[in-house]
Amino acid sequence: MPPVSQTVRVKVLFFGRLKDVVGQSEESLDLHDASTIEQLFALYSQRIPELAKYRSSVVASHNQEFASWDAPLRSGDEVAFLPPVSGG
Amino acid sequence: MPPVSQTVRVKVLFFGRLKDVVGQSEESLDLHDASTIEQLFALYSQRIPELAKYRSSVVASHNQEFASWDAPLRSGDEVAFLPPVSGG
Amino acid sequence: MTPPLTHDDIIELLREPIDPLLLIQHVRAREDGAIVTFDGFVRNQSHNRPTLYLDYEAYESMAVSKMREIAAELHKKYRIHHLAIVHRLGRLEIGETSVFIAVSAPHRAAAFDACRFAIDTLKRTVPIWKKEYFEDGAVWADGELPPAPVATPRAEPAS
Amino acid sequence: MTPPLTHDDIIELLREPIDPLLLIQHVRAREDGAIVTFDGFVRNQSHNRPTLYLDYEAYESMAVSKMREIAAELHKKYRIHHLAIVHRLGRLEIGETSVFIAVSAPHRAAAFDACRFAIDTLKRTVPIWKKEYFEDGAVWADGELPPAPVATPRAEPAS
Repeated sequence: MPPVSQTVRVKVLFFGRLKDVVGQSEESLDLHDASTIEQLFALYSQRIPELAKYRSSVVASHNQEFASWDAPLRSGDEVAFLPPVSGG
Repeated sequence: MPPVSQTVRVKVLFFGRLKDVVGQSEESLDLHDASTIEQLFALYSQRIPELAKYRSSVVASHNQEFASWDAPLRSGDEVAFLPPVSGG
Repeated sequence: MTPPLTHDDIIELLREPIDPLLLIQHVRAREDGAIVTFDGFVRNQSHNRPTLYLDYEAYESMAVSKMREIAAELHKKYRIHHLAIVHRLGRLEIGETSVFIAVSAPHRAAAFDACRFAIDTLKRTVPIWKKEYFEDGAVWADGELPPAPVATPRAEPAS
Repeated sequence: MTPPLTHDDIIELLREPIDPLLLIQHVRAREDGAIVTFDGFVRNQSHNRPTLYLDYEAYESMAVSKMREIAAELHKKYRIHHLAIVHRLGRLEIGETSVFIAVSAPHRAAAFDACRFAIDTLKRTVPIWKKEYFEDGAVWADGELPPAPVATPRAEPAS
Protein backbone atom coordinates (compact mmCIF):
# COMPACT_ATOMS: atom_id res chain seq x y z
CA MET A 1 0.00 0.00 0.00
CA PRO A 2 1.35 3.49 -0.83
CA PRO A 3 1.64 5.90 2.16
CA VAL A 4 -1.51 7.91 2.73
CA SER A 5 -1.01 11.53 1.60
CA GLN A 6 -2.83 13.66 4.12
CA THR A 7 -3.80 17.30 3.54
CA VAL A 8 -3.25 19.59 6.49
CA ARG A 9 -5.03 22.95 6.46
CA VAL A 10 -3.29 25.65 8.52
CA LYS A 11 -3.83 29.36 9.01
CA VAL A 12 -0.64 31.37 8.51
CA LEU A 13 -0.09 34.93 9.76
CA PHE A 14 2.66 37.49 9.15
CA PHE A 15 3.26 40.63 11.20
CA GLY A 16 5.34 43.80 11.07
CA ARG A 17 8.02 43.89 8.39
CA LEU A 18 7.33 40.25 7.48
CA LYS A 19 3.83 41.23 6.43
CA ASP A 20 5.37 43.89 4.14
CA VAL A 21 7.81 41.35 2.64
CA VAL A 22 5.17 38.66 2.07
CA GLY A 23 2.63 41.21 0.86
CA GLN A 24 -0.22 39.78 2.90
CA SER A 25 -0.98 39.32 6.56
CA GLU A 26 -2.98 36.11 6.61
CA GLU A 27 -3.87 33.09 4.53
CA SER A 28 -5.22 29.58 4.81
CA LEU A 29 -2.95 26.99 3.30
CA ASP A 30 -3.38 23.31 2.42
CA LEU A 31 -0.14 21.53 3.11
CA HIS A 32 0.79 18.31 1.40
CA ASP A 33 4.49 17.99 2.09
CA ALA A 34 5.25 20.51 4.79
CA SER A 35 4.78 19.10 8.26
CA THR A 36 6.75 21.39 10.58
CA ILE A 37 6.90 25.16 11.10
CA GLU A 38 10.42 25.16 9.61
CA GLN A 39 9.14 23.51 6.43
CA LEU A 40 6.22 25.93 6.27
CA PHE A 41 8.64 28.89 6.42
CA ALA A 42 10.81 27.24 3.72
CA LEU A 43 7.76 26.97 1.51
CA TYR A 44 7.16 30.72 1.76
CA SER A 45 10.86 31.42 1.23
CA GLN A 46 10.72 29.55 -2.07
CA ARG A 47 7.80 31.70 -3.13
CA ILE A 48 9.39 34.95 -1.81
CA PRO A 49 13.20 34.56 -1.79
CA GLU A 50 13.71 37.79 0.22
CA LEU A 51 11.97 36.17 3.17
CA ALA A 52 14.86 33.71 3.71
CA LYS A 53 17.20 36.42 4.98
CA TYR A 54 14.85 37.16 7.90
CA ARG A 55 14.94 33.56 9.16
CA SER A 56 17.36 34.26 12.03
CA SER A 57 15.33 37.22 13.31
CA VAL A 58 11.93 35.56 13.26
CA VAL A 59 10.18 33.76 16.08
CA ALA A 60 7.28 31.44 15.33
CA SER A 61 4.09 30.92 17.26
CA HIS A 62 1.96 27.80 17.12
CA ASN A 63 -1.65 28.21 18.24
CA GLN A 64 -0.62 31.48 19.90
CA GLU A 65 2.26 30.07 21.92
CA PHE A 66 5.88 30.72 21.06
CA ALA A 67 7.04 27.49 19.44
CA SER A 68 10.14 25.69 18.27
CA TRP A 69 10.74 25.37 14.54
CA ASP A 70 10.41 21.60 14.62
CA ALA A 71 6.82 21.76 15.92
CA PRO A 72 4.63 19.36 13.87
CA LEU A 73 1.52 20.84 12.27
CA ARG A 74 -2.01 19.49 12.45
CA SER A 75 -5.13 20.52 10.61
CA GLY A 76 -6.70 23.61 12.12
CA ASP A 77 -3.45 24.92 13.56
CA GLU A 78 -2.61 28.63 13.52
CA VAL A 79 0.99 29.54 12.81
CA ALA A 80 2.37 33.07 12.94
CA PHE A 81 5.79 34.42 11.96
CA LEU A 82 6.80 37.27 14.25
CA PRO A 83 9.65 39.76 13.83
CA PRO A 84 11.29 41.23 16.96
CA VAL A 85 8.54 42.80 19.07
CA SER A 86 8.55 46.54 19.80
CA GLY A 87 5.53 47.27 21.97
CA GLY A 88 5.62 49.53 25.00
CA MET B 1 38.69 90.86 84.64
CA PRO B 2 35.97 88.21 85.13
CA PRO B 3 35.15 86.15 82.02
CA VAL B 4 32.44 87.79 79.94
CA SER B 5 29.13 85.96 80.39
CA GLN B 6 27.42 86.07 77.01
CA THR B 7 23.72 85.53 76.52
CA VAL B 8 22.83 83.45 73.51
CA ARG B 9 19.23 83.60 72.31
CA VAL B 10 18.10 80.49 70.42
CA LYS B 11 14.80 79.29 69.03
CA VAL B 12 13.97 75.73 70.11
CA LEU B 13 11.41 73.47 68.42
CA PHE B 14 9.93 70.09 69.35
CA PHE B 15 8.01 67.80 67.01
CA GLY B 16 5.92 64.64 67.14
CA ARG B 17 5.94 62.80 70.46
CA LEU B 18 8.62 65.14 71.82
CA LYS B 19 6.19 68.03 71.50
CA ASP B 20 3.68 66.02 73.55
CA VAL B 21 6.31 65.27 76.23
CA VAL B 22 7.57 68.84 76.48
CA GLY B 23 4.07 70.27 76.29
CA GLN B 24 4.96 72.95 73.75
CA SER B 25 6.24 73.06 70.21
CA GLU B 26 8.38 76.16 70.18
CA GLU B 27 10.08 78.67 72.45
CA SER B 28 12.79 81.30 72.44
CA LEU B 29 15.41 80.72 75.08
CA ASP B 30 18.23 82.85 76.49
CA LEU B 31 21.15 80.58 77.22
CA HIS B 32 23.81 81.53 79.75
CA ASP B 33 25.62 78.24 80.32
CA ALA B 34 24.46 75.92 77.58
CA SER B 35 26.62 76.24 74.50
CA THR B 36 26.02 73.03 72.53
CA ILE B 37 22.93 71.19 71.36
CA GLU B 38 23.71 68.41 73.84
CA GLN B 39 23.71 70.91 76.72
CA LEU B 40 20.49 72.47 75.47
CA PHE B 41 18.78 69.06 75.49
CA ALA B 42 20.14 68.40 78.99
CA LEU B 43 18.61 71.69 80.16
CA TYR B 44 15.16 70.55 78.97
CA SER B 45 15.70 67.10 80.50
CA GLN B 46 16.26 68.72 83.89
CA ARG B 47 13.02 70.60 83.51
CA ILE B 48 11.12 67.53 82.14
CA PRO B 49 12.81 64.35 83.42
CA GLU B 50 10.75 62.08 81.07
CA LEU B 51 12.50 63.69 78.09
CA ALA B 52 15.86 62.11 79.01
CA LYS B 53 14.71 58.62 78.06
CA TYR B 54 14.12 59.76 74.46
CA ARG B 55 17.71 60.95 74.03
CA SER B 56 18.85 57.92 72.00
CA SER B 57 15.93 58.17 69.58
CA VAL B 58 16.19 61.89 68.86
CA VAL B 59 18.04 63.59 66.07
CA ALA B 60 18.83 67.29 66.30
CA SER B 61 18.77 69.92 63.60
CA HIS B 62 20.72 73.16 63.67
CA ASN B 63 19.45 75.92 61.41
CA GLN B 64 17.42 73.29 59.54
CA GLU B 65 20.32 70.92 58.87
CA PHE B 66 20.77 67.63 60.69
CA ALA B 67 23.53 68.34 63.20
CA SER B 68 25.84 66.60 65.61
CA TRP B 69 25.16 66.99 69.34
CA ASP B 70 28.41 68.87 69.90
CA ALA B 71 27.40 71.69 67.54
CA PRO B 72 28.10 75.07 69.22
CA LEU B 73 25.20 77.52 69.41
CA ARG B 74 25.20 81.16 68.40
CA SER B 75 22.63 83.87 68.91
CA GLY B 76 19.83 83.62 66.40
CA ASP B 77 20.26 79.88 65.84
CA GLU B 78 17.28 77.59 65.41
CA VAL B 79 17.51 74.16 67.02
CA ALA B 80 14.91 71.42 66.63
CA PHE B 81 14.60 68.05 68.34
CA LEU B 82 13.17 65.47 65.98
CA PRO B 83 11.84 61.99 66.77
CA PRO B 84 12.10 59.27 64.10
CA VAL B 85 10.39 60.58 60.97
CA SER B 86 7.33 58.82 59.55
CA GLY B 87 6.31 60.72 56.44
CA GLY B 88 5.30 59.07 53.19
CA MET C 1 -3.00 28.71 27.26
CA THR C 2 -4.55 32.04 28.18
CA PRO C 3 -4.83 32.21 31.95
CA PRO C 4 -8.27 33.29 33.13
CA LEU C 5 -8.62 36.83 34.42
CA THR C 6 -8.49 36.85 38.17
CA HIS C 7 -7.96 39.42 40.91
CA ASP C 8 -10.26 41.88 39.15
CA ASP C 9 -7.41 43.03 36.89
CA ILE C 10 -7.82 45.14 33.74
CA ILE C 11 -5.77 43.66 30.90
CA GLU C 12 -6.58 45.02 27.45
CA LEU C 13 -5.73 46.40 24.04
CA LEU C 14 -7.44 49.65 23.13
CA ARG C 15 -7.87 51.66 19.93
CA GLU C 16 -8.95 54.81 21.81
CA PRO C 17 -6.87 57.06 24.09
CA ILE C 18 -5.97 55.45 27.41
CA ASP C 19 -7.52 57.02 30.52
CA PRO C 20 -4.88 56.71 33.30
CA LEU C 21 -7.16 58.10 36.02
CA LEU C 22 -9.75 55.39 35.40
CA LEU C 23 -7.09 52.69 35.70
CA ILE C 24 -5.61 54.20 38.86
CA GLN C 25 -9.08 54.36 40.44
CA HIS C 26 -9.64 50.75 39.45
CA VAL C 27 -6.56 49.40 41.23
CA ARG C 28 -6.99 51.62 44.31
CA ALA C 29 -8.24 49.74 47.39
CA ARG C 30 -8.68 50.60 51.08
CA GLU C 31 -6.41 47.74 52.14
CA ASP C 32 -3.49 49.11 50.14
CA GLY C 33 -1.03 51.88 50.76
CA ALA C 34 0.88 52.21 47.51
CA ILE C 35 0.28 52.48 43.78
CA VAL C 36 3.09 52.58 41.26
CA THR C 37 2.30 53.46 37.65
CA PHE C 38 4.26 53.37 34.43
CA ASP C 39 3.15 55.61 31.58
CA GLY C 40 4.92 55.04 28.25
CA PHE C 41 4.18 57.71 25.67
CA VAL C 42 5.29 58.78 22.21
CA ARG C 43 8.57 60.71 22.16
CA ASN C 44 9.07 63.48 19.60
CA GLN C 45 12.21 61.88 18.15
CA SER C 46 13.86 58.55 17.51
CA HIS C 47 17.64 58.27 17.06
CA ASN C 48 17.67 62.08 16.66
CA ARG C 49 15.18 62.09 13.78
CA PRO C 50 11.96 64.03 14.48
CA THR C 51 9.02 61.62 14.68
CA LEU C 52 5.71 62.55 13.05
CA TYR C 53 3.58 59.83 14.61
CA LEU C 54 3.59 56.10 15.36
CA ASP C 55 1.42 53.21 14.32
CA TYR C 56 1.07 50.16 16.58
CA GLU C 57 -0.19 46.78 15.42
CA ALA C 58 -0.55 43.55 17.35
CA TYR C 59 -1.26 39.86 16.99
CA GLU C 60 -4.24 40.78 19.10
CA SER C 61 -5.49 37.50 20.56
CA MET C 62 -1.98 36.31 21.37
CA ALA C 63 -0.98 39.72 22.76
CA VAL C 64 -3.87 39.69 25.23
CA SER C 65 -2.99 36.13 26.16
CA LYS C 66 0.65 37.10 26.85
CA MET C 67 -0.43 40.15 28.86
CA ARG C 68 -2.63 37.90 31.01
CA GLU C 69 0.32 35.58 31.52
CA ILE C 70 2.33 38.55 32.79
CA ALA C 71 -0.50 39.43 35.19
CA ALA C 72 -0.65 35.86 36.50
CA GLU C 73 3.11 35.81 37.01
CA LEU C 74 3.04 39.15 38.86
CA HIS C 75 0.45 37.83 41.31
CA LYS C 76 2.58 34.73 41.84
CA LYS C 77 5.89 36.59 42.31
CA TYR C 78 4.89 39.71 44.26
CA ARG C 79 2.59 40.62 47.14
CA ILE C 80 0.42 42.92 45.07
CA HIS C 81 -3.31 43.57 45.00
CA HIS C 82 -4.79 44.90 41.76
CA LEU C 83 -3.30 45.39 38.33
CA ALA C 84 -4.03 47.26 35.12
CA ILE C 85 -2.01 46.67 31.94
CA VAL C 86 -3.34 48.47 28.87
CA HIS C 87 -1.70 48.92 25.47
CA ARG C 88 -3.04 51.14 22.74
CA LEU C 89 -3.04 50.22 19.01
CA GLY C 90 -3.37 52.23 15.80
CA ARG C 91 -2.06 55.71 15.10
CA LEU C 92 -0.61 57.62 18.07
CA GLU C 93 0.52 61.24 18.07
CA ILE C 94 3.51 62.67 19.96
CA GLY C 95 2.86 62.70 23.70
CA GLU C 96 0.04 60.15 23.61
CA THR C 97 0.23 57.18 25.96
CA SER C 98 0.96 53.86 24.24
CA VAL C 99 1.12 51.71 27.37
CA PHE C 100 -0.08 52.25 30.93
CA ILE C 101 0.53 49.96 33.88
CA ALA C 102 -0.80 50.46 37.42
CA VAL C 103 -0.09 48.19 40.38
CA SER C 104 -1.50 48.51 43.89
CA ALA C 105 0.01 46.80 46.93
CA PRO C 106 0.03 47.07 50.69
CA HIS C 107 3.73 48.04 50.56
CA ARG C 108 5.70 50.01 48.02
CA ALA C 109 8.57 47.61 47.28
CA ALA C 110 6.24 45.00 45.75
CA ALA C 111 4.43 47.66 43.71
CA PHE C 112 7.71 49.01 42.27
CA ASP C 113 9.12 45.55 41.52
CA ALA C 114 5.91 44.30 39.91
CA CYS C 115 5.38 47.39 37.77
CA ARG C 116 8.91 47.24 36.44
CA PHE C 117 8.76 43.51 35.80
CA ALA C 118 5.49 44.05 33.92
CA ILE C 119 6.82 46.63 31.45
CA ASP C 120 10.16 44.84 30.98
CA THR C 121 8.37 41.55 30.23
CA LEU C 122 5.75 43.20 28.02
CA LYS C 123 8.45 44.74 25.84
CA ARG C 124 10.20 41.38 25.44
CA THR C 125 7.30 38.97 24.98
CA VAL C 126 4.06 40.61 23.85
CA PRO C 127 3.53 40.49 20.05
CA ILE C 128 3.07 44.19 19.35
CA TRP C 129 4.93 46.17 16.68
CA LYS C 130 5.59 49.85 16.25
CA LYS C 131 6.05 51.64 12.93
CA GLU C 132 7.71 55.04 13.16
CA TYR C 133 6.71 57.72 10.66
CA PHE C 134 9.25 60.41 9.73
CA GLU C 135 9.30 63.27 7.19
CA ASP C 136 11.04 61.04 4.67
CA GLY C 137 9.39 57.69 5.26
CA ALA C 138 8.46 55.04 7.78
CA VAL C 139 10.36 52.20 9.45
CA TRP C 140 9.47 49.33 11.74
CA ALA C 141 11.17 50.00 15.07
CA ASP C 142 13.99 47.74 16.19
CA GLY C 143 12.72 45.32 18.76
CA GLU C 144 13.51 42.27 20.81
CA LEU C 145 13.12 38.69 19.64
CA PRO C 146 10.93 36.91 22.23
CA PRO C 147 12.45 33.76 23.73
CA ALA C 148 10.97 30.59 22.23
CA PRO C 149 11.44 26.89 23.00
CA VAL C 150 14.33 25.39 21.03
CA ALA C 151 12.71 21.98 20.52
CA THR C 152 9.22 20.59 20.77
CA PRO C 153 8.64 18.02 23.53
CA ARG C 154 8.30 14.54 21.98
CA ALA C 155 4.95 13.16 23.08
CA GLU C 156 2.38 15.90 22.59
CA PRO C 157 -1.08 15.06 23.90
CA ALA C 158 -3.71 15.22 21.17
CA SER C 159 -5.73 18.39 21.56
CA MET D 1 21.41 74.96 52.56
CA THR D 2 18.21 74.76 50.58
CA PRO D 3 19.10 74.14 46.94
CA PRO D 4 17.30 76.48 44.56
CA LEU D 5 14.45 75.02 42.54
CA THR D 6 15.64 74.13 39.10
CA HIS D 7 14.43 72.00 36.21
CA ASP D 8 10.89 73.35 36.63
CA ASP D 9 10.17 70.82 39.40
CA ILE D 10 7.18 70.95 41.75
CA ILE D 11 8.30 70.36 45.34
CA GLU D 12 5.73 71.20 47.98
CA LEU D 13 3.74 70.57 51.14
CA LEU D 14 -0.01 70.88 50.78
CA ARG D 15 -2.94 71.08 53.18
CA GLU D 16 -5.50 70.30 50.48
CA PRO D 17 -6.05 67.04 48.56
CA ILE D 18 -3.27 66.25 46.10
CA ASP D 19 -4.23 66.30 42.40
CA PRO D 20 -2.15 63.54 40.72
CA LEU D 21 -3.31 64.41 37.20
CA LEU D 22 -2.03 67.97 37.52
CA LEU D 23 1.38 66.71 38.63
CA ILE D 24 1.56 64.10 35.85
CA GLN D 25 0.69 66.77 33.28
CA HIS D 26 3.37 69.01 34.75
CA VAL D 27 6.20 66.49 34.36
CA ARG D 28 5.06 65.30 30.92
CA ALA D 29 7.25 66.57 28.06
CA ARG D 30 7.49 65.86 24.33
CA GLU D 31 11.14 64.86 24.64
CA ASP D 32 10.33 62.08 27.12
CA GLY D 33 8.95 58.62 26.75
CA ALA D 34 8.30 57.47 30.30
CA ILE D 35 6.68 58.65 33.51
CA VAL D 36 6.79 56.63 36.71
CA THR D 37 4.60 57.69 39.63
CA PHE D 38 4.36 56.66 43.25
CA ASP D 39 1.10 57.28 45.09
CA GLY D 40 1.18 56.64 48.84
CA PHE D 41 -2.23 56.69 50.46
CA VAL D 42 -3.87 55.97 53.79
CA ARG D 43 -4.43 52.27 54.47
CA ASN D 44 -7.50 51.18 56.44
CA GLN D 45 -5.45 49.41 59.11
CA SER D 46 -2.13 49.51 60.91
CA HIS D 47 -0.71 46.38 62.57
CA ASN D 48 -4.17 44.83 62.18
CA ARG D 49 -5.97 47.61 64.06
CA PRO D 50 -8.59 49.49 62.01
CA THR D 51 -7.42 53.06 61.38
CA LEU D 52 -9.92 55.93 61.65
CA TYR D 53 -7.76 58.65 60.09
CA LEU D 54 -4.24 60.05 60.15
CA ASP D 55 -2.78 63.40 61.00
CA TYR D 56 0.50 64.53 59.42
CA GLU D 57 2.67 67.32 60.77
CA ALA D 58 6.01 68.61 59.52
CA TYR D 59 8.89 70.88 60.39
CA GLU D 60 7.71 72.67 57.29
CA SER D 61 10.60 74.86 56.21
CA MET D 62 13.15 72.11 56.82
CA ALA D 63 10.93 69.49 55.17
CA VAL D 64 10.70 71.54 51.97
CA SER D 65 14.44 72.08 52.10
CA LYS D 66 15.08 68.32 52.42
CA MET D 67 12.64 67.56 49.60
CA ARG D 68 14.53 70.00 47.37
CA GLU D 69 17.78 68.29 48.30
CA ILE D 70 16.25 64.99 47.16
CA ALA D 71 15.23 66.61 43.87
CA ALA D 72 18.74 67.99 43.33
CA GLU D 73 20.26 64.60 44.05
CA LEU D 74 17.88 62.85 41.64
CA HIS D 75 18.90 65.19 38.83
CA LYS D 76 22.55 64.51 39.62
CA LYS D 77 22.22 60.71 39.86
CA TYR D 78 19.72 59.88 37.11
CA ARG D 79 19.02 60.94 33.53
CA ILE D 80 15.57 62.29 34.29
CA HIS D 81 13.67 65.31 33.06
CA HIS D 82 10.95 66.74 35.32
CA LEU D 83 9.97 65.91 38.88
CA ALA D 84 7.06 66.43 41.24
CA ILE D 85 7.29 65.55 44.94
CA VAL D 86 4.27 66.59 46.99
CA HIS D 87 3.39 65.66 50.56
CA ARG D 88 0.10 66.47 52.24
CA LEU D 89 -0.23 67.62 55.86
CA GLY D 90 -3.13 67.71 58.32
CA ARG D 91 -5.96 65.23 58.70
CA LEU D 92 -6.21 62.53 56.02
CA GLU D 93 -9.01 60.00 55.62
CA ILE D 94 -8.65 56.36 54.54
CA GLY D 95 -7.73 56.14 50.84
CA GLU D 96 -6.48 59.74 50.56
CA THR D 97 -3.05 60.35 49.05
CA SER D 98 -0.41 61.46 51.56
CA VAL D 99 2.51 61.58 49.14
CA PHE D 100 2.73 61.69 45.35
CA ILE D 101 5.89 61.52 43.28
CA ALA D 102 6.09 61.75 39.48
CA VAL D 103 9.27 61.47 37.42
CA SER D 104 9.60 61.86 33.67
CA ALA D 105 12.58 60.63 31.67
CA PRO D 106 13.55 59.73 28.12
CA HIS D 107 13.94 56.08 29.21
CA ARG D 108 12.11 54.02 31.77
CA ALA D 109 15.00 52.67 33.87
CA ALA D 110 15.99 56.14 35.08
CA ALA D 111 12.37 57.03 35.86
CA PHE D 112 11.88 53.86 37.95
CA ASP D 113 15.19 54.23 39.80
CA ALA D 114 14.67 57.92 40.53
CA CYS D 115 11.06 57.53 41.72
CA ARG D 116 12.03 54.74 44.09
CA PHE D 117 15.07 56.59 45.39
CA ALA D 118 12.85 59.63 46.00
CA ILE D 119 10.27 57.88 48.17
CA ASP D 120 12.89 55.79 50.03
CA THR D 121 14.92 58.91 50.83
CA LEU D 122 11.87 60.97 51.73
CA LYS D 123 10.77 58.38 54.27
CA ARG D 124 14.22 58.37 55.87
CA THR D 125 15.18 62.03 55.87
CA VAL D 126 12.25 64.44 55.56
CA PRO D 127 10.98 65.75 58.94
CA ILE D 128 7.33 64.73 58.70
CA TRP D 129 5.41 62.80 61.36
CA LYS D 130 2.26 60.76 61.21
CA LYS D 131 -0.18 60.27 64.08
CA GLU D 132 -2.54 57.32 63.72
CA TYR D 133 -6.04 57.59 65.18
CA PHE D 134 -7.82 54.41 66.28
CA GLU D 135 -11.12 53.65 68.06
CA ASP D 136 -9.31 53.60 71.39
CA GLY D 137 -6.75 56.36 71.04
CA ALA D 138 -3.96 57.77 68.93
CA VAL D 139 -0.25 56.96 68.55
CA TRP D 140 2.67 58.50 66.74
CA ALA D 141 3.72 56.02 64.05
CA ASP D 142 7.06 54.27 64.36
CA GLY D 143 9.55 55.88 62.07
CA GLU D 144 13.17 56.06 61.05
CA LEU D 145 15.85 58.17 62.71
CA PRO D 146 17.46 60.30 59.98
CA PRO D 147 21.22 59.98 59.69
CA ALA D 148 23.04 62.96 61.26
CA PRO D 149 26.70 63.96 61.40
CA VAL D 150 28.45 62.47 64.45
CA ALA D 151 30.73 65.46 65.08
CA THR D 152 30.79 69.07 64.03
CA PRO D 153 33.70 70.11 61.79
CA ARG D 154 36.14 72.20 63.84
CA ALA D 155 36.56 75.51 62.04
CA GLU D 156 33.09 76.72 61.16
CA PRO D 157 33.02 79.83 59.00
CA ALA D 158 31.13 82.68 60.71
CA SER D 159 27.74 83.02 59.07
